[in-house]
Amino acid sequence: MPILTITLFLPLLGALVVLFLPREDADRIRRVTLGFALATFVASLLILPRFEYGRREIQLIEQAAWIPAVGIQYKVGVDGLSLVLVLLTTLLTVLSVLYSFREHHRVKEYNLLFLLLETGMLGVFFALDFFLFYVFWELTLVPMYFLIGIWGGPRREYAAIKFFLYTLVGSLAMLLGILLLYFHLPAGQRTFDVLEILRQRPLAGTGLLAQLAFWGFFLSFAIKVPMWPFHTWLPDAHVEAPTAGSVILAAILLKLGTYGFVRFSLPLFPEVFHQHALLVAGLAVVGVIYGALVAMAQTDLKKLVAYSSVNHMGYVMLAVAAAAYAYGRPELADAAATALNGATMEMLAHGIITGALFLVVGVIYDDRTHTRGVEDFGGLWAVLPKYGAVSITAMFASLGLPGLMGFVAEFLIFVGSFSIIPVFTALAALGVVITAAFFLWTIQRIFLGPTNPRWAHLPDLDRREMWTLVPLVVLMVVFGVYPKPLLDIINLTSSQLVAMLR
Amino acid sequence: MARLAWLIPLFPLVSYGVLAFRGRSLGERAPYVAIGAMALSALVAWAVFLEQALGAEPFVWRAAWAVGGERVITVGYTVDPLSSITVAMITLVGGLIFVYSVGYMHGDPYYARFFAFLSLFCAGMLTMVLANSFLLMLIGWEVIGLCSYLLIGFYFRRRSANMAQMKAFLTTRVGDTLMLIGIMALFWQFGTVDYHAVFESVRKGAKEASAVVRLGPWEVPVVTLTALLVFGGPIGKSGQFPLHVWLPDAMEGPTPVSALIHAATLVAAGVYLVGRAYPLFFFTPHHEALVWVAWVGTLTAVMAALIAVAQDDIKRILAYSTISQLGFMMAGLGVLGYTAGLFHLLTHAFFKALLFLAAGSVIHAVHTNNIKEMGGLWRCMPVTFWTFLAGFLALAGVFPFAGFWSKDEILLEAYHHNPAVYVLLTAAAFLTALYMSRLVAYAFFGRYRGPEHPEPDPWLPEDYERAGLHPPGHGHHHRQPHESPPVMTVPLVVLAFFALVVGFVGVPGTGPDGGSWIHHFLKFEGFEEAGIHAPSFSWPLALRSLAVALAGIGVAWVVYGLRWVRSEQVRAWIGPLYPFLRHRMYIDTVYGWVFVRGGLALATGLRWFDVHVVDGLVNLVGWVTVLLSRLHRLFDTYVVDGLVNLVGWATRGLGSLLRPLQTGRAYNYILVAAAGVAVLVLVSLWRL
Amino acid sequence: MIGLSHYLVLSSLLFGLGLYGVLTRRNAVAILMGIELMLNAANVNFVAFTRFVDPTFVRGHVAALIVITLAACEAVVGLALVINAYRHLETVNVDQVDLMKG
Amino acid sequence: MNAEALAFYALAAMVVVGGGLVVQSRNLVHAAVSLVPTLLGVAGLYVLLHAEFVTAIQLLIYVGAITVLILFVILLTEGATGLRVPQRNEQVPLALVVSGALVLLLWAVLLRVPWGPPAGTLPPYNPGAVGRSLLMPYVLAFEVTSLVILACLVGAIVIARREE
Repeated sequence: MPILTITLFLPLLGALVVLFLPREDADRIRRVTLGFALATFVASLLILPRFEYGRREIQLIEQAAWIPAVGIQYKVGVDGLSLVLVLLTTLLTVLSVLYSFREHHRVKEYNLLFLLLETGMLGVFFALDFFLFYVFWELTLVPMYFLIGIWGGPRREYAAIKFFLYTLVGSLAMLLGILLLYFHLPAGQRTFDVLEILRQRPLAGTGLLAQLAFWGFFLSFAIKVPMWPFHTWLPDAHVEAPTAGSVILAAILLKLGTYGFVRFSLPLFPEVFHQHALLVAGLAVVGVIYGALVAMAQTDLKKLVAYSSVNHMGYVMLAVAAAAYAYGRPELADAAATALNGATMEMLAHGIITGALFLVVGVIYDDRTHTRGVEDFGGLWAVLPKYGAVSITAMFASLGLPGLMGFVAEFLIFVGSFSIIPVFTALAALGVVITAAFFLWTIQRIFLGPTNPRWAHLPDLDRREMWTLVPLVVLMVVFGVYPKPLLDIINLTSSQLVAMLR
Repeated sequence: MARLAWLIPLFPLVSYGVLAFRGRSLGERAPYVAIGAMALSALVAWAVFLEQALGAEPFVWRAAWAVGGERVITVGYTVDPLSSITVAMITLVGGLIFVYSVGYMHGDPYYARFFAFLSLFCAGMLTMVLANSFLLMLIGWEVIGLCSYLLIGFYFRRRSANMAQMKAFLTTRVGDTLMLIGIMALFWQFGTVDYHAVFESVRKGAKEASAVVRLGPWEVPVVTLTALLVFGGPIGKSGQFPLHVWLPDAMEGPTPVSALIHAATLVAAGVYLVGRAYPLFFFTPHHEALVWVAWVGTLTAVMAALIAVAQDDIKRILAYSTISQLGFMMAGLGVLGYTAGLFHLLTHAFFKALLFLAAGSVIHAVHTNNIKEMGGLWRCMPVTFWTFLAGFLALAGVFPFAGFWSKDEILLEAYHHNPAVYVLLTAAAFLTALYMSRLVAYAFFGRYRGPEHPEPDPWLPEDYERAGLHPPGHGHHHRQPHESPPVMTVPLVVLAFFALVVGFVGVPGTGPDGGSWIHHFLKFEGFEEAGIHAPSFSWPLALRSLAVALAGIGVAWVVYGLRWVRSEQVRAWIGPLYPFLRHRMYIDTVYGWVFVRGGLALATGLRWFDVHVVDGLVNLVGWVTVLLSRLHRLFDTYVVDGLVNLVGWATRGLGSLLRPLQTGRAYNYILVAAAGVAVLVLVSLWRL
Repeated sequence: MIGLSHYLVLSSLLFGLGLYGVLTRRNAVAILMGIELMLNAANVNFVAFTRFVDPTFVRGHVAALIVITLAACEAVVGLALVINAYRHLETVNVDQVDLMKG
Repeated sequence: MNAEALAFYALAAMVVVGGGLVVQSRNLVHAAVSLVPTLLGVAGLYVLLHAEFVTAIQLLIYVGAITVLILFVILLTEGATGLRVPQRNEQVPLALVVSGALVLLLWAVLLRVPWGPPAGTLPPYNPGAVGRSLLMPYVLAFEVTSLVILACLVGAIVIARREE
């Protein structure tokens, strides 16, 4: 059974089915969408028993010729890295769709775009052909553009266009890089096959061209991550996007960037990356500290969470830069693998935690208070005990409290990177204090103190909201306490990458 | 029995789970869950401790927790004399405080939440103590930090409590981050964070020439730097200078919390960690890391004792006293008094918990924290008075109370290894007796003055309403304070008993070879290798410290009890010193300006930078593009800038040239197409 | 004797007339009529070629029939568009519909 | 000049004059009505060419249906098709040159090509032959055409339907 292909195209099939449902029957559209999202989630879980836990290479490959004349094929596969990210994607899509039951504006298009978006994201993680990868990469852009542009807040057009143009500029740079790689294969053997290109590394030793291709990929991924100073599209996009859009944007779309760094930049251009690793690490550290400080000064909750993403993705990039810097030093292999494990773990943790945080903001903003100003709240814990417990847990997870998932990731990143680039890592660790400061301050302003009488009678979380939030909280705790099952999967890829970097 | 040690933190954790999810429906019965769990956990803990005391082998259990390449990071627990005696102390003191809280917190609208957090705290603390690696230790360490945060701000309606809880978490977090960097450095050097493996490696590494790091003009050995970074955690957690500022503010929490967390256990975690990681400090060149520890501790002890003399809030005095005593412990560990420091940790837990609980009983009765508004309480609160007195004598170090034995140990070690520290610590001991006697004199003797403004209820009426309770009426408290109920006084009596007897494990002759039992039980193997022998008990020294304590009590009695000299006169003599001490040496003020306001200003500035500069650049690019396209008609008049990319201009120019042809009208296009066809036909005509 | 060339000359003339109509008319309906003329010219060609060049399988007839059908379709859709456009833009003059302008 | 030639020239005149009126009338109704003689003339040409079935279809669909449809639309959109609005665009001279040139060139080509003799004979029963051809060698084209009709049908309804 071609389980990957099924997982990949189930949402697309769902989108087709939704297309033929009458737009008046919003309830059925929602249920069908949820059904397909759940089916996709189940399908992605079915990958687990088929996955061979002893193999580090990409496995479960499914392929078919597509445009053989220019060496383009349909080729998908998974390894530890993409497997966990795929699971994250399918899970968060289910929760986002469930959350979006509250959306009443153009329900049909909304759900259709969500399913389309899911196929795009899954495709990026599955694709083993650069052309296919590029197609899916661009495919994620379009639904997100519309989700922001149609269902967004007051400045949605500005945000949507900024998001679109920014990421489009990035992907064009990447396309240049891909073409450079393609045309440096010997004529007659030209292919877009990722595995083949990784094996041959056609640009190794070409100097300027390799630099050019590296920076092309870098720009694309760095914008997506987003790294400082390419991050300014993120707060705007988050603030304007509908809640579920923010969730997907933060939880999955940002991971496309870091995934690209780990999957392509590292093994394709190890020398070039090694050469610039300290620069990247420096940008990452700036992102960590800067993101945390700017988040502290925000009064809009969504912006605050958005800047905390800049901060957290800085940790991921620090680990990736550390791994790149360890190129050619076999004695640092284990440290590099630890850092990469931490980076992947942080991708998951950030997906789950920030997803939860955006849902938390959405719950209070969309249906209850219609304000996101931090100063407008106060004493909510007394009014909304369940909501308070969930939110505070998520915020503590985000500030890296041990026992919750964020800590595992940060710990591995720190201990791994410190062995390679100690000064940068120590500086980044100071960001932990600032992160703690702004989250605590936020908790204080929202949940503690006297209750604002305007909100004295807000209803607590209802059943649907509990169903969207509780799974995330459970995951934060479970993998925070015992991360080994996840790390066993992730470590396969990290070890493989480190072996390639030796 | 040691194999069951994992149960010790598990019981409170389960209790936390039950109370967190079912606490509301349990209502009044919530404490029984927590107390029951603590009792079970205490049972296991004491069994484990007795087994160790009877000479069982230490036991370690490990399980893989994370992987990185070929390396495996493990977590697990370790049962040895140090951890077993500490968990025994924690479960005992903790259990008693739980019982006390039943009375103290009765009628609180968030009753179940209180016990839930206390249970989680105990789970974290016990995990931290039993941990066998820096990783698990860090997990427990942060969990207790979280609980401390939550419990300090338990009265979350109060702004002051909100500020205090943030201050506590952030200040300790600064230390924790340094410790995290230290742990990273350990992982870097040894590839593991397991205690056993790390300590083995440092012990071996101590004999070899050690690597150095250049820090500006100084060359610091890596091991020393690592040890000092790890020490950052204890500095924060145990309220050592310069990160002590959070602890006095932490008294915003309910008094049982102050007793359990900010006196007996959490703040002792730092000392425990230094004891646990003693090899890391000891095996540095010339034990230099320990010298740092000693001086930080001494400085803290003296500074906090000085500040305590000028405070009026009963809980703040006790808090500064705690800081000072923690300084004693650190100093003890630092002057190679491994056993002495840890012994003081254990005894201090009992008598300081006792003092806090008794203070809580007093506050419960008089509704104020200010000792100047109390007075004459010994008559109406006899049990509280006598138990407080026991705690006071233990803290002041009066024979034969526990504090006498343990403090004497520290002074003895200091006398032998670092005379300067000895002198300062003796001064601190004098001040300790002084401020405690001042406290006792103000609170329990003289006449009852009564509070002008009784402490307001921490909760709003709506809180009681939600919990289905009636807000306590105002003015129902009597003119004359009365004794607390037995559920609160019984734990006091039990703790007073321990405050008296627990020191006897340090009496010479209780252990084999004429030494004390505690020296036999808690010993550091490294000393023997290095040929360091613990100095033996000496009566002259003990009498000298006793005399110092009595002198402190005497001076205080003269000023505050008998009032032969008025305290106003004393203030006049010492001049500006009094406001300096009264305002906590202005340390908090400076931090407020530098870190809080500075940090916020920096954050605001960066936000401006982000919106106007970083994003401004992006928008500028967009704006310029739009402008260029708007100006396309004027394009020809532009002087082509030589630096501009020629290809780009050419493309644009060609575009504008062809632009008029694109009229957008279909019939124009068709005309052209038809003309094209005509041309084609013409061509075919030629070829015919 | 009327031969193939007569028909071809006639059909070219008809085609030219249709083309002229298409090119000069402002009104969409009139343009449509011009197109109909051109299609008829083509059909005359098809049928004439069947008669004079390849009569066996009447292929030209089949082609002519398909053209007629498609012409009908095109007219229907085209006119529907005209009505729709008229409703929205209050004009059917194609020179006012310049959405394709570059 | 035999009867066939006479018929041809008459029909040709009908077609050309009709076509001219179609493209030249200012009044659109006149233009649409002029379409009728043109289409009838073409139908007559089909008769001369022995294409009875095509003739029938031409009459039914073109003259019967399309012309009427066009007239309806003109009447429906009268405000925009009346005499007050200019009916010609500004490229008349150019269009005249291009289409005239095209016609002349086509003539030049067509008249020079040596079309050979017929490669067979017309089947005697014309509609039957057309049916056989449609359903045997050209069945795919037939099916595709029917699909196109369906799509047009749906499309036209969707486009022209008044939006609620």
